[in-house]
Amino acid sequence: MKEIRNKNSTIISIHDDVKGEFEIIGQTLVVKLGEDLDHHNSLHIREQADKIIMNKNIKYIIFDFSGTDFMDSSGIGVIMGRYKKVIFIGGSVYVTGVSNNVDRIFKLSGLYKIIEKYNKVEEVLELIKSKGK
Amino acid sequence: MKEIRNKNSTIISIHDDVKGEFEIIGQTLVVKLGEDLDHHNSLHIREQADKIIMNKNIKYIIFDFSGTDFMDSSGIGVIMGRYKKVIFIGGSVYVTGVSNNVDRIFKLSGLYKIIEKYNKVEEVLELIKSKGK
Amino acid sequence: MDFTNEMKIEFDSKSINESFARTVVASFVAQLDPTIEEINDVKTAVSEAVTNAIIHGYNNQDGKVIISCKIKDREVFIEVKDRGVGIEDIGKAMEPLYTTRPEIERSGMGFSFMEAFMDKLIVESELGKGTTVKMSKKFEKRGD
Amino acid sequence: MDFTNEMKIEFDSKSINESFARTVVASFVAQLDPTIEEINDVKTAVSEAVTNAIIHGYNNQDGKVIISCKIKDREVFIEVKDRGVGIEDIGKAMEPLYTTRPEIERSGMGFSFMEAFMDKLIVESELGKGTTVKMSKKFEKRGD
Ligand SMILES: Nc1ncnc2c1ncn2[C@@H]1O[C@H](COP(=O)(O)OP(=O)(O)O)[C@@H](O)[C@H]1O
Ligand SMILES: Nc1ncnc2c1ncn2[C@@H]1O[C@H](COP(=O)(O)OP(=O)(O)O)[C@@H](O)[C@H]1O
Repeated sequence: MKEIRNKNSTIISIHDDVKGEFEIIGQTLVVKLGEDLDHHNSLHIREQADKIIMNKNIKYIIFDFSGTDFMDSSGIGVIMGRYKKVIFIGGSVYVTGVSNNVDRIFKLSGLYKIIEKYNKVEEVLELIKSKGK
Repeated sequence: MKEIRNKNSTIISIHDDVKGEFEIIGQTLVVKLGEDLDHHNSLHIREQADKIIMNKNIKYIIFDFSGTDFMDSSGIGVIMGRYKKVIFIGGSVYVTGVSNNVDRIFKLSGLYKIIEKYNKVEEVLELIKSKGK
Repeated sequence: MDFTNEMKIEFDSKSINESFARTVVASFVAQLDPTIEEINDVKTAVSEAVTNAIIHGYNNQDGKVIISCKIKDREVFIEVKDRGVGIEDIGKAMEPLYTTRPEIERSGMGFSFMEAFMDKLIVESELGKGTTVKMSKKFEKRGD
Repeated sequence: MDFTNEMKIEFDSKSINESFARTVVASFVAQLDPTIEEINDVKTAVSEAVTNAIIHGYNNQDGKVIISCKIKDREVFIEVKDRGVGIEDIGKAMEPLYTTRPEIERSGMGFSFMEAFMDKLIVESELGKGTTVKMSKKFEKRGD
């Protein structure tokens, strides 16, 4: 695990085995997912995300799928699980950069009823900023 | 099999299953190999190349590996076999666009003792032209 | 011509092999020159069945997962088998959103995804003996 | 930690499965995060052994080729097995440039390539029973 601190954000790279990155910007956690989001990869992402959500007082989560080709129902579990953690404090969960393949899975799962889809992480960050005002 | 006739050359695309292309320019046959040159793919290439060598009075052969990632000892067999067909009529065999991986196989096989390596097909075509004069 | 091709693979019940299993099946069915969507359908279905074998069948303990795959013309038949705990009530297990492991965030969508992405799905299971998931899918004819 | 992982695959003796076999082994050993060169070494060795099983072992007839692959820490053990005709004189067969099939343009370099690209090579064979090629290779430690 590596931690890099920038001016406005902290970037945490997880387990070598799992490609992915966590970035904390104020109360927002951006989870940049790796190529595959399956049961194997979801274990590390879940663990790491929950640590950050707890310790850094996270209210908004953006799952960025722009580098992701493959997701199965384990990915749905990861997103639903994090959703449950932030919804009670009035937070929200967003997904960005969703490929066709991942989009089909989201649609089938009904997940779009509780999370919002955007093209880019930046759009969501703007949106969250405007909410704060 | 598809055949496309241009002003100066004929391009023949082989078996759908095997990516590769044959181009005939005068007495030169350019074999543009597919991603893998293994036993499976070599069968079709051999067959097709020999038909062209016979019918079109081919003297020079250029095997272009610029699209090839993988080759095993079956590839050596294909090149040696074609070499034997043109050497008796004073022809030659060239390889171009050889990747590191394919280069190691050529070195190990000792093939560079009988064939020449160039970067680009065009270089070899120039060379052959200058020989003809 | 009646083209057939078969393979069978057995591997350790380890979550790191989930992506390996998908890749193996995907690269076997690649012979049919499928669309990206067809490949993804098969990968998702295999991933669900293999994950189930590892976490439900073997409860993350040691064991072997076996995949058989048969191509017949443009149809693919896939079996994913474990010799794990088995399923008590298959009908219930296959209900959408039903899961026995909500605490590890299973969504209960595994069987639904297999059904959605494949043409046919049959589940056979015996308590204490193990589970076999049989799936098939016919690929589109490719215009040449 | 003693990490191990095992898989075993059986497939039809068909030349279209040569690239499939390479891909399967390559994607299994990918767990060790090997260099491109290491992956290529393994792919070449597997390709040679599988091709030999198909054309020499089974003489291009029906049969099954079996690959077992075991990862132990950073070492890979690969077995390629056929139940074909077997080899009469293994010593001779392993000589560089020796081939019994020059007419189909075999170069006689298969075993030499397996030896060159892997650390260890053992060939076991019995006439009429079949041939097993055992190879192993230790991968470099990757600096993190
Ligand atoms: N291979 C298996 N062995 C034992 N039980 C299984 C197996 N596959 C599925 N099940 C049971 O069926 C239930 C539903 O499976 P599924 O629809 O894939 O959802 P999930 O995996 O999210 O729980 C599981 O929770 C489990 O109880
Ligand atoms: N699996 C096998 N079954 C039977 N004979 C084999 C097998 N593998 C190799 N041989 C024999 O060993 C010889 C040398 O093999 P190899 O070095 O791979 O060269 P090549 O495949 O080019 O002939 C082959 O020509 C064949 O007679």
